[in-house]
Amino acid sequence: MGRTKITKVLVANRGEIAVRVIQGLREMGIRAVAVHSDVDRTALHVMTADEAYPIGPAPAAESYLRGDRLIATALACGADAVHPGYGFLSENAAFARACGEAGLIFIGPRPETIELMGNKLAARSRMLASGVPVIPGTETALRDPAAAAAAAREIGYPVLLKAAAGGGGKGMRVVREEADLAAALRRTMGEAGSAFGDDAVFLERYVEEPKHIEVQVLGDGRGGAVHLFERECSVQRRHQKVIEESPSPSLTPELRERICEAAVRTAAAVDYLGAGTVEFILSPQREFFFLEMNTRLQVEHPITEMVTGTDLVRAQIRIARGQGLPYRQQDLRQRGWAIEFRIYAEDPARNFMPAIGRISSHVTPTGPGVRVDSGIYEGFDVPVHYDPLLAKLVVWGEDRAQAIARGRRALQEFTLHGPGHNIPFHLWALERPKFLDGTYTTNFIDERFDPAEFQDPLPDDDRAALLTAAALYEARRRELAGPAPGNADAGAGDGNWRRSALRAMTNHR
Amino acid sequence: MGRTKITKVLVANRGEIAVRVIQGLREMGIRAVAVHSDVDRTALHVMTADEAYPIGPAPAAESYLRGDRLIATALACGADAVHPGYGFLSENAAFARACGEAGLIFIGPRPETIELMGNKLAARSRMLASGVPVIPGTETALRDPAAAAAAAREIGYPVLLKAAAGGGGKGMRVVREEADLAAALRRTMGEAGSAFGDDAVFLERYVEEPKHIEVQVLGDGRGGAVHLFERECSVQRRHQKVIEESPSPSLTPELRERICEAAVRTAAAVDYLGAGTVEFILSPQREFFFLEMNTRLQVEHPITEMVTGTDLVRAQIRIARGQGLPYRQQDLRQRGWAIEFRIYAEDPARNFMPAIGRISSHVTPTGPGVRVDSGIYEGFDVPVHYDPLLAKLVVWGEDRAQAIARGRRALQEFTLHGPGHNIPFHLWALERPKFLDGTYTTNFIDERFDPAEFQDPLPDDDRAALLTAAALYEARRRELAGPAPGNADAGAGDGNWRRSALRAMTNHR
Amino acid sequence: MWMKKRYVLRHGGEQFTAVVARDADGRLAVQIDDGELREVDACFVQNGRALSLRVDGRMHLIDLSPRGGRDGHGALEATVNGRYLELTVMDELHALALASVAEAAGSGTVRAEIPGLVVALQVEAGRRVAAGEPLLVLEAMKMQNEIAAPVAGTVAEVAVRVGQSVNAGDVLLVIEPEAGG
Amino acid sequence: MWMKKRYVLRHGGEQFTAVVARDADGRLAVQIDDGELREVDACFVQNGRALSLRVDGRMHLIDLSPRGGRDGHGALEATVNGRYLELTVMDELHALALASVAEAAGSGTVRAEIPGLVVALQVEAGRRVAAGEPLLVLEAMKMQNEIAAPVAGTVAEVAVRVGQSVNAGDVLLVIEPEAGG
Repeated sequence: MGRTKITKVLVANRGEIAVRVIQGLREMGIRAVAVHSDVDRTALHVMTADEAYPIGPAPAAESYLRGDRLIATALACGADAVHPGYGFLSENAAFARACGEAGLIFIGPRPETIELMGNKLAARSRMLASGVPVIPGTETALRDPAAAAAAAREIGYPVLLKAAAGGGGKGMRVVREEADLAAALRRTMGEAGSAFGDDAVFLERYVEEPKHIEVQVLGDGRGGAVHLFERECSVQRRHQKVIEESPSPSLTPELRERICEAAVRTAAAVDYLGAGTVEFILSPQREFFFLEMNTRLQVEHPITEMVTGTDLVRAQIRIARGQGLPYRQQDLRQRGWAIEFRIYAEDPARNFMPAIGRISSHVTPTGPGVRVDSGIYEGFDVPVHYDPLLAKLVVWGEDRAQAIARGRRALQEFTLHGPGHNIPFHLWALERPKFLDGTYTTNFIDERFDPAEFQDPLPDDDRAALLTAAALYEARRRELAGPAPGNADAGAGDGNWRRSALRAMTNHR
Repeated sequence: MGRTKITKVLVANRGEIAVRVIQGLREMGIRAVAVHSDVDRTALHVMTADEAYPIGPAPAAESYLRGDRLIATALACGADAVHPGYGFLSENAAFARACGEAGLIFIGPRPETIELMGNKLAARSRMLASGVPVIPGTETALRDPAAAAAAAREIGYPVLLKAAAGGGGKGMRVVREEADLAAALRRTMGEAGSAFGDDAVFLERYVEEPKHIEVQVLGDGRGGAVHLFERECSVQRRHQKVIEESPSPSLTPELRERICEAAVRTAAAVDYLGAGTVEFILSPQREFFFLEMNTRLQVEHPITEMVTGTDLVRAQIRIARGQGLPYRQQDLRQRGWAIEFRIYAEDPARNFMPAIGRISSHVTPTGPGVRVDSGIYEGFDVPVHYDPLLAKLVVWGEDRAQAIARGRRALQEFTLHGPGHNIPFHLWALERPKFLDGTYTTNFIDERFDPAEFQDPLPDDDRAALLTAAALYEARRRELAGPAPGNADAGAGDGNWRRSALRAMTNHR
Repeated sequence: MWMKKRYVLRHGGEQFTAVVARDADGRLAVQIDDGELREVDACFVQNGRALSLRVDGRMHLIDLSPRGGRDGHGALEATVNGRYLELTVMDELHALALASVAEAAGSGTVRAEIPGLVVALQVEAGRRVAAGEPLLVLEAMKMQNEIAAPVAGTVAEVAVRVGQSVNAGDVLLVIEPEAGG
Repeated sequence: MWMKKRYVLRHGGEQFTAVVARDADGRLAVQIDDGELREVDACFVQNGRALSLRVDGRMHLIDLSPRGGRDGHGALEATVNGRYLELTVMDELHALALASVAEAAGSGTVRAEIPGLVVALQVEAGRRVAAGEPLLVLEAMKMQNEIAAPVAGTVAEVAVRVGQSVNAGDVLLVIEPEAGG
């Protein structure tokens, strides 16, 4: 494979990952081109890029999923490569192929690899053949309720329904008894169809109390591959990851070596090219099973970067240029501990209902061991049309205890007003014994999360401070606004409040 | 040394370092107590602390340098230790002693060590005796111009005038010929007297084209010591560091080993307790000379933390608790490259004149490898009374080239309006061949900095964008303000501008 | 001589009163419920968006913003020493006026909390529903959100159809609450 | 039909004019100096404190704030694609009015640029000074700053004494400029 020039890259994504990729490109002296839907004209990734072009209306299907427009835009502006980020078209083999046919480098694996891994069933067979342990499940796609019921009976309940084209935790559902199967199948197929354009689903054994362990790999496309150790992503809700950490508190050195070796074998088996993640389920008995391979950058890649001292976006670009693997396995080491907290626009007190709105206050944490990957800024309107991930807070510590303490400190320093968000959830999680001792499983939130407990009353002095502050805030607001014309309470005494002590309090000297 | 409980610490400092220490304390579950002068009631370190107490009027001599008030405050609030930060009383032996006598742990070395190292002449003799190379210079303090002239003649010009009680680059002056000596002596003594309360100065050989290399050490107080490798701090102005990096681009592995070994010998020779820094001058001939030992945390400690994966504030607390050294030498490794950019309130275009004012816009960089240690926030009034250091931008990269590229990217993402600042200087420095190839010396700014070159005209398209934006900004500002009563240009046509397209542009959807 | 003004605050299902007082010298004091009137050391910071409060030496940082959307009247978001929560504050007269309006409004009106797309309707007008029973599915941000009945009663009106986009605050359907439900 | 308004901008020692035009549909166009009138794709962001501008696909982010202190009239700070600089902008009438005032003012008035303490005076009234000659030393932020003569001339007035604190903008001394100096 010869070396290829990459001087301008179109980033076919939005939000924090587009910003992250653009930052990486700028650091490499590569021009970054953003694309945006009509509602994203003022999104952070657009403002951060060197160039930006509109690609259609708000719905993703008419913009970020329009491969034809993305390719036309890339060609028109003279880009020589496309970075797909995660989600959207990142695991769409047809798009990757179309890029190649248009003379654009698709920064990711070959289309055949995406196709293979995108087809969960084909991937299973290939892994079985390569000696990687896989979980018992259906070998073919399902659309028919009766066939599904038969398959589920054979595997044994509980079973997991998964969109064949899914990924990133989207399009999965646990079914515990046959009575629920048909409805679950219908809904999963519906979501799969609207999210991935393919409604095929399949079934597999559902491991109770599982842990989700994944391994970051890099492949040179010729059978050479290295791993960058594991991430544990067992804090999930609706199969969507919420908190990830690296290393995993669940692996012994021996188990780590075996699971990382299995990941390298997976990548090598398919001549993997670029960055990918091999996901495993770890059972309470410490069996691990291949779950799937994500053929793209993961949301949680920063924890690997912090622990191994690497840069995965740079590694992707270098590999895409044909420069081969940037790291040798023997040079890669884990140092310290990193945790990622995904900041979602969703309200944990209202069953994690998605939230939108203008970011009215945004103070991000600072200091040692703190990284913020963000797709928002003060004044930005969070749109309803896309993933509710606003930002990621990533902390690093010398050990797990320090990483947790630092996470708590940083979360407390984080002020985010406007849309509701899940920072309170993260602070809650960091007080749970199951999280603190590292024995949590993917059932953690479902089993442990109790909105009542979560809404512990404030300590008395915090409450007194809140009430005092709110009353002073309202007093000052009214004073600054002045008595409105015709306002009933704009009486004689009220005028005395204007330009008074409350105004003088501002940055009092 | 038995273990000592530390549950509440008074931080006898302000600004970014007080915030950094408070963050570290919070992460360790230790209550953090801030102190503040009257103008600092709304400073970030006060808002970040668990408790805060006033200690006097704005001038440091009446507040942050009032050891008696600091100790009384610590005792009154039940603190069991005092962290001095850097500057102020951090290298004041009398204060350290008074803390001990009041039953407070002073988080730093023993008073005798501070005294020894604070007296540059005594430190020289001790280092000579320990076999650490020192620079030729006077063995006694000087106050008399005639005696100074005689000493300078013996050493040979150029000579360096240094405040005996100085440190951190304060109170130093190069004198190149005898005619300038008397005036320089008078001014240096004046500054020394007002800054350190002691006007004694001494003279030493001035090494031309020197590099400033320093080594971070930790000592257990019983002769045990480790080093955390070097930092290069040769980008200085008026002997004040501006950019620091670790590792140093000037050291070979062999030289690194020798210089780090000399630093450990320095610390061991004085039974050093806690965190300290041994500063060396490196000549173009690769000779190195002991310069001084700073018996406290350095401004630039974060680059060491990022490269070695350590936490120096936590190490200080652990050692102060009597837990011994937290690291073994063989576990300490350098990984990647870190650079610190000090963000000063000073205007490089106006000969680095100090600047003050309210922070009107403050957007800090994000993403991989970026750390911001800050003492400011949007809306904060930077006071005139203290050091102009507002914040520190610290970047880490896999190698020096990436750290530099990342620094450039992060500096460009940094928006800071209000007081003038030196971010433009940093961007300028990152384009200089002398900086890029690592051959810069402490003369870098004096020799290379040309305000004219620095104010390169904007590229045409940037300038057109600026002018367009400024005109639109002014148009919108006038529109939002509305025609003022009696304003001459509030003519008939003007009203049409109100509530027009310009207003509609805001976060356009 | 203190000049006083009284505010009504609601947080966590409870209601409180706060009296803000100032004297001729501009000193401020606050009284919560029937506690004592205490002088406060409070500074607005961050351009008025946060308050730094000192009580007996202890520091509190409270970030405050008006809550967006239709419920913005007196509704605030706050981050209190790192903890995010919501509350409402209004002066006493205003609170009294609002209370009478609230009494008149029915609690069976189901509104969209966020903009989204109606992808399924599970009830029709005239149907009796139990509290918590699913009414419809709203797709927003690629998630399907089941909207449940807030009260038991009879569906009086279905205001949307499948495939319809709705905005935050739009009425989805109305339930006539059951007597004693 | 475009409605137009003209602005005068100063940056880096040069002066420019910008015409901002809008049509009945609210479209905006800008003309710099004698360039062509071009429609712009511009959005205010960050609560109006920055402008995101697109020109031929290229993105520009320009943060703008009014510059503080006494020179705030029309003076802006800007960060243009990461580069920090200063400029002034005002509408044309205003710029004309200011220009006539500026002509009347002498250039020999030396003011304190920041608050500080006068620690040394090196000249007295009546003394002739060369441009660049040190006049006095102002201590601020623990640094001693030498203030030099902006023009050659004769010291007409020394307005401060050693030990005096001064505020930004205070007159320190006045130099009667030399003819042709």
